[in-house]
Amino acid sequence: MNALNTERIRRDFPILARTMRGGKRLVYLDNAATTQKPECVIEAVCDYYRNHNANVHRGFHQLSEEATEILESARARVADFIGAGSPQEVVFTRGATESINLAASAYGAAALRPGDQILLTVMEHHSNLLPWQQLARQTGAELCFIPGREDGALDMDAFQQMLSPKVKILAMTHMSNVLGTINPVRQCIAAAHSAGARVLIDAAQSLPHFKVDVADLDCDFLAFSGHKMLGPMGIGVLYAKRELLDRMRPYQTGGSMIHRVALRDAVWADVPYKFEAGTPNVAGAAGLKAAIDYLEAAGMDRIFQHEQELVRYALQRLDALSGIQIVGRAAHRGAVIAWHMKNVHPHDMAQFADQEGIAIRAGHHCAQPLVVRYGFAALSRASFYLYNDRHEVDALADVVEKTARFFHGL
Amino acid sequence: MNALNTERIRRDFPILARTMRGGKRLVYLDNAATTQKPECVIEAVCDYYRNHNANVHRGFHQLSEEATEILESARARVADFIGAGSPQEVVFTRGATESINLAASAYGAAALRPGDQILLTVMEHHSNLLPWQQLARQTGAELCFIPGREDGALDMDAFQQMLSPKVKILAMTHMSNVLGTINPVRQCIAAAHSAGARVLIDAAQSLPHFKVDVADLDCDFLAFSGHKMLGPMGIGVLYAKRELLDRMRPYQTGGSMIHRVALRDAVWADVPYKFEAGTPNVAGAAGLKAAIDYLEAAGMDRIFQHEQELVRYALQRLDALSGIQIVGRAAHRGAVIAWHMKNVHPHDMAQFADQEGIAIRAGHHCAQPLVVRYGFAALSRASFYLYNDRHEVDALADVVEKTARFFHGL
Amino acid sequence: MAFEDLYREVILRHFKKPQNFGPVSDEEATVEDENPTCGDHFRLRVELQGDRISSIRFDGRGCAISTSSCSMMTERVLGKTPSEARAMISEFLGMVQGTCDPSDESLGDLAVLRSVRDFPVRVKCAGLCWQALSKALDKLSA
Amino acid sequence: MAFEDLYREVILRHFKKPQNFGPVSDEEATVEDENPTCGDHFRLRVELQGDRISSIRFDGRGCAISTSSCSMMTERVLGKTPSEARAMISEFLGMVQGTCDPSDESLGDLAVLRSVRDFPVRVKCAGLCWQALSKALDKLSA
Ligand SMILES: Cc1ncc(COP(=O)(O)O)c(C=O)c1O
Ligand SMILES: Cc1ncc(COP(=O)(O)O)c(C=O)c1O
Repeated sequence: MNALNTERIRRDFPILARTMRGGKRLVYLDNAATTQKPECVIEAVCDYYRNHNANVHRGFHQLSEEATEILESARARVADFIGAGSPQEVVFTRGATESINLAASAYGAAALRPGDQILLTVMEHHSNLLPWQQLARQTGAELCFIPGREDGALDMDAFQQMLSPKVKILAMTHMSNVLGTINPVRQCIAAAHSAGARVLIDAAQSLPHFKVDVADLDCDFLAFSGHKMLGPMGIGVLYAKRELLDRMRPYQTGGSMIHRVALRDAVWADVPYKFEAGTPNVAGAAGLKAAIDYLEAAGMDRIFQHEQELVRYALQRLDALSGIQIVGRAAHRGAVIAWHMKNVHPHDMAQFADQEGIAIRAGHHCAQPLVVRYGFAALSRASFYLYNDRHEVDALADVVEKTARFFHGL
Repeated sequence: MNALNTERIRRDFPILARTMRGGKRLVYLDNAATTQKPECVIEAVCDYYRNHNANVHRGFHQLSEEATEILESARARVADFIGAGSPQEVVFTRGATESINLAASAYGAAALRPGDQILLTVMEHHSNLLPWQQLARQTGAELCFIPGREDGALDMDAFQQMLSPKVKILAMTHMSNVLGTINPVRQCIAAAHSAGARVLIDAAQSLPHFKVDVADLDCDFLAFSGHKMLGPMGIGVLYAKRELLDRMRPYQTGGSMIHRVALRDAVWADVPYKFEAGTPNVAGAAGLKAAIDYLEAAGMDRIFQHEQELVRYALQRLDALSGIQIVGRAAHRGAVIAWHMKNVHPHDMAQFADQEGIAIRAGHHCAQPLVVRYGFAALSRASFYLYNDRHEVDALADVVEKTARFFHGL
Repeated sequence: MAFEDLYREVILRHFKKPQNFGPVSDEEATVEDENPTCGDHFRLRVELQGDRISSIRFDGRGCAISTSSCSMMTERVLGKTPSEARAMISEFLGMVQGTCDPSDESLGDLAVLRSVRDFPVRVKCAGLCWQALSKALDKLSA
Repeated sequence: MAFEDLYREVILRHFKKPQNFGPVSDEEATVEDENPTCGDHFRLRVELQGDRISSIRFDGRGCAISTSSCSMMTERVLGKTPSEARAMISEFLGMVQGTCDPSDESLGDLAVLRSVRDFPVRVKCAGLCWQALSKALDKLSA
């Protein structure tokens, strides 16, 4: 497998040519928050609005036909990309957060009884935590949390212990957006299934970075966001097994998701439309399709390989700095690194980085319980993608060192 | 007030230059479904992705600052455009459908007791009907429907009769997407308030076409979609009075809408963020702001005037055809016309129009109970906007006549 | 031109004067179905005698495409066995969806609906009654 | 350069060695507040004697900006009346939000935080303790 040509890839992303405050070149290392967009994705959105824009379905005119074809071919492309059995298993949402809310509400509410358990991990993003807190409150189910080990890996022994017929839902992240840990979801899913539980995988941080195949994983639900995988904002996906979708009640209601409506009742449309109330974001779907095309052309395996090399190099550079503590040391990990530098608050770290044109993130990263679990209120985080290179890792390490010197020297 | 320069306006919309099947010029008369986008809106979306894209809030780097500024200035622009007291009363959603679902769920669920009444009209879009059906089922409240008169106006006498202290919510469309009727919402709101009810106005079809001011109307909630007012897909708004938003529970939960999170509970953020879980559609907000700028530059009063002239002319041309029945004859109306032509099914009507490059819609227009109420299963519909002109009305009338002749001559 | 094909004389004739068309009450209906894109509504009444479709009648009207498709269908399947009818259903649906290309001989008049495949939204119109027939046969054989 | 202003010596001195800083238990705290963007957490204990702030102490640490702002604030409001302190709060918040421009004399050391206004996200950091003080005064006067 030949390596990714990062130099050529960078040219596809207009924003990477931007000059930041003080004339600095942009070094974008906030990819876990959102990724930049290649020109082909921006162009797909524009082309949709310039040439094909219309409301989908029910329209007999040519533009409506074209818009419908764009939406449905994007759905088929997503299905193919994630290995779904059929496009009907792909529900378009606004993003991972909405996907998880949909699953928790439309599946969870009917599936849980008081005393049942919902199993999560301590490393969940708020978006895969709060909807289950709400659901637990609503149904009387109990929340249980698979603990993390000191190195940031999941405690699989504890997980095995926690499985029981009481567990009805396991909802877990495929990859932590703070620790970088890639969880052994395949194994977890199999174990949860044996215990009789359904499994939702939060793939917001995994699917953009390596091949994820729902048939191989055998997960029941999978949630992710377009904007974290080179796609536009405002589009995301909930994958679910057909048999579950068929059984689930609708989530939001309104136009497009019905078969027949009377004043006092209605018959729902078939899946996936039953879950897509209102005018869909066709431009977003067009952009997501272009993003998938781009990712596959680059090669998911090559992207993962590239990021593995970057993260190894970044860890090596950062580890060489005194006073630094990397939070998250799991062996199987993606290209997200969180750290704490002695005597330097992450806000100040991010501000110093920004001064050099380097975009990193500071705070609890929407995973407050996790950050607290590892003994902090806030951490600094750098996260990489296919367009990042070793020079950028160097720039990061340099600014971390410079900032540390500044504050240590006080 | 000088008239709209339609010719110049048309040049701002790239899609209007498109050639359709058979070499025909596009005549886009499906504006009630979705509107076309001027270049400045497309450009605002592109510019966001090419130059400023980042995740908002919590970000200390320059791109994140810029993206936050773009999102929040769009919010302020919307607040200003609709006359809201503060940007905090503007909640970004995916569209009108989600806005109404949000209000029904986050406000309605706590406000209703068994036996309470929810008042709607017979002319609601499914998106302002089904969420209330769901809510009624969930709370034991009763749905009541203000009837329509033969001419398509609301039966205001019946409305007055229906008001009682039992009515807790009035949810009604400002303008019918089928009949074109513009409802006297100001009067209805005042009457409903006197009876102690809260009022949601579905402004999806009104706000794009004439000035709507929430302070003047004194509505409690107002819902609309960006894509029906020249803006991008995947962005919409729920306006609500601050005191209501403060009291309401969140709708979706996840990242961005919290103040503090622990494993088993959470403290919500202030409004409007409490209602905006997950990564927002910043590009969509940027586009919506550009759309508002464009609309205000054209002049909402001028737009309304222009559409009034078009619809008068269109009614005059269509009325001259034999066998036609216009459904919706209210005196106060917008530029939406639905009709039935004797012996011609609306599907065939739309297909014949499409053959001439004319985009109209056929079906129940997501208002099935309304269409049934007026005695039909399906209707044809043409809907106009600021870029339409009299030539297009002529083209429409010609194809309606031609189609009628074709089927009558059989 | 596909459009002209769509409104060829034979289609229009069936639209204007549908065959085997007449009131089917709620009780008589073997199935009812509707096109959710527009609310068009069909009732179909099918009877078997021995292993043949001995009577078929429909009620409700749609557009030229759905009405003529139904009219032609009733003519075509009358007197056929359920399994022959099923073969016709999949042949017809395959033709309008563009997934197969049956010969004109095997289709008879119905071949005129081939051009529907160029108009994705109309595929539903043309296929509606065939799907209803399929459900009716399921019901009768249950 | 705004950035250099942001990390001027006086700020760093207060960050390194905050004034009126020391443990405040849950029971002692007049208010606690936190910065939801990062989870930074402050506890503030304020006491009045007569109509003067006779004692003020804070606990919890944030970034250089929030810590130094709090440290300077405690120095500044000690011995002042609640209404004097309130005037300072609105003056300071106005300055960092860029809505007013108080003179350097009236601000003293705090004037160094003026450049925060060029960094929107840091406005929250700088203002956190002042908002907490405002709540504390409300509480004490209630
Ligand atoms: C692991 C994880 N899950 C869920 C989300 C939520 O995604 P979004 O904000 O796009 O809905 C994120 C990103 O913010 C994430 O990192
Ligand atoms: C009156 C009315 N309300 C609500 C909607 C729903 O809007 P959206 O599909 O953008 O959510 C529409 C348009 O489809 C409408 O015409």
